[in-house]
Amino acid sequence: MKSLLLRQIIEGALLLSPTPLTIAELENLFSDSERPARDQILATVEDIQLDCRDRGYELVEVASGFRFQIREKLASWMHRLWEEKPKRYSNAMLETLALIAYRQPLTRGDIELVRGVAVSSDMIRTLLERGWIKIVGHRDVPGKPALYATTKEFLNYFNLSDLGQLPELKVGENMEANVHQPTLGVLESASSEITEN
Amino acid sequence: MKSLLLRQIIEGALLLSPTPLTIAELENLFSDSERPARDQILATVEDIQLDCRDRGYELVEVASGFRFQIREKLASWMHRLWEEKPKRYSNAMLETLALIAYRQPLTRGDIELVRGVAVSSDMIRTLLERGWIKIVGHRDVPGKPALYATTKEFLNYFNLSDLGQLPELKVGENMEANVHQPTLGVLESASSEITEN
Amino acid sequence: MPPISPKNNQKNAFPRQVEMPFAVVQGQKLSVFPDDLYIPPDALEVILEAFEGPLDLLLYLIKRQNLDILDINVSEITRQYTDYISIMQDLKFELASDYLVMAAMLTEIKSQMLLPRVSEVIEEAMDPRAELIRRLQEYEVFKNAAKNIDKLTRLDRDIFLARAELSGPDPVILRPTVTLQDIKKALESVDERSRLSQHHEISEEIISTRERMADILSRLNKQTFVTFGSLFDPIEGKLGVIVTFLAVMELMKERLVDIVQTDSFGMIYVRAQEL
Repeated sequence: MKSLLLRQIIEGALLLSPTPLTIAELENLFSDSERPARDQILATVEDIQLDCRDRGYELVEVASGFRFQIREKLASWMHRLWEEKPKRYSNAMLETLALIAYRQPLTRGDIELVRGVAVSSDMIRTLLERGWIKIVGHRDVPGKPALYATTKEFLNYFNLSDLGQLPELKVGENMEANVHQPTLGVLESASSEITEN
Repeated sequence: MKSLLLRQIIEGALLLSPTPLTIAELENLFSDSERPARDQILATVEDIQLDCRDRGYELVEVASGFRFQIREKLASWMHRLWEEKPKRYSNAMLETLALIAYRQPLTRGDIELVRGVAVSSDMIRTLLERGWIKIVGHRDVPGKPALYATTKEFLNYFNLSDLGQLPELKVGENMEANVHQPTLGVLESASSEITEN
Repeated sequence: MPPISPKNNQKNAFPRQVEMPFAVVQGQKLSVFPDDLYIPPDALEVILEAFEGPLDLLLYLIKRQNLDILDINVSEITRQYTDYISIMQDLKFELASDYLVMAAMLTEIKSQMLLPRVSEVIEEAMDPRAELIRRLQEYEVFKNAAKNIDKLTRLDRDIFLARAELSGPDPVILRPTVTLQDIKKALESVDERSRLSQHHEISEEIISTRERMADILSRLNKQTFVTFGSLFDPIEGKLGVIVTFLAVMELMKERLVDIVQTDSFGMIYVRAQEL
């Protein structure tokens, strides 16, 4: 296959697909007889990325593959198209999400223990419905509470390709100098607990 | 405004909008102080068209404005994207469709208010593409947000002759019987709310 | 019903058994509290709504005084905290049980601090504040993490998907099938959800005690007594224990359970009340 056609097909598919596409999915666009080598597809993707340098859009890799997106610096103009202000999420929801993201997998009880307040089932349901979290199992204690973890959609939404790209956990400015050993212990074990999706 | 930024904004808007954009709509992307002359916008659109010559997509003018579309010659590869997997719609998508069906016409903001989570442009686009919803006007408030309603195709797909045939909603125990009345109210007042495009 | 009586606490606040500066402001050690606790009552609801919970409220109280989390004066913070709580209750503002749980915990720590110490040297591990400090620090870490997540580049706010449609005749695309029932169910679930979220967060969380009351009732019957202790599940930790305790007290107040103890320090039994 000519490299120009190959490039056009990949460009077209990435603009048409509502979800990011993996290299494997790009391979599947081609019949067995015409399918290019994986390296060639990768090289083409890189080519397209370079070509977008000066464009209003870019080709980026997020958790579930490659997607075209509009550059962040253009956001204020794009909002004029969308008229309404983007939805804000409550602190309660963000705190719950942060705990699930950094401490996954964990139960609702675990979240309540750290936040010191009950976590409404409504909030968990909203996060589940949004596709940001999923149940990955149940803890083997009485009641068998569900264990929650974040999804690839969560990473996609926040423009991340993996959990390692989450901002580092930091203690507050006032406390930086005198963090206690036990706290650090907790933080370290937290990161080792995170498993890839 | 620098011509590169101008170009990026127009490119971004055309790739973001679920519907084609007219030159007037492109003008509206800019604040009064930065708005370029109409000629300049037209020249930029032509520039973008030229630049896409070798791309998998092109910028074309259709009845309701300009839009990016994937080249027709690539159709056979693009079809493979859908071949295997008729993916399920997410709950978020079904809820958005349900709200438009029962509470039409309403804006994206209305939907977000009730659902409590953001409605992505992509969700609206998918419903528009499927031909199930359309823009019936704009609410006469700042920003003039689009009002969405269901189409004849929606009724056809579900084998309905009119919206009155939608299944009746079960009213929750504690839910006041206000589910139906306001819905009908909205439908009746709809016409007065709509300002013509 | 709350396990503490804030008004009384306030009267004998400042036992001053340990003279310890609770704040260093611009190099000056302060051991007397600035008298700026007054908050107009109508602002309270707003303020309480701004907090994500008792830990958040505590953090605010500590930060407002420029205090170091590691060196909090428990009696002072307890006094301020219970002041807030008691004003809320005076205003008949429904408080989440979580806030009462924290008040109980603070009072417990405070009383432990008042106990005579065996040794002059207070070992770090023996400090009754240690657990509270650990929790405050841990909570603050995630409060910050939540802020950072909010700042991440986000779809449909900072970036947008770039999409284009296919030109030409409509391809034969296998699209998801949808039934009318799917749509009906979707809207019902939205209605249900928006109805639930109409209560604001705090009154919603009262449910946790009420939920626990219901759980306990469902485990009891009129015929047999169960031991008071069996109602508690140690796995739930301190918070769970206190919520269960509050739930039993509430059940007693509402005359839904009988509690029997035959001799002092003997076993306590609970059963559902005959109607």
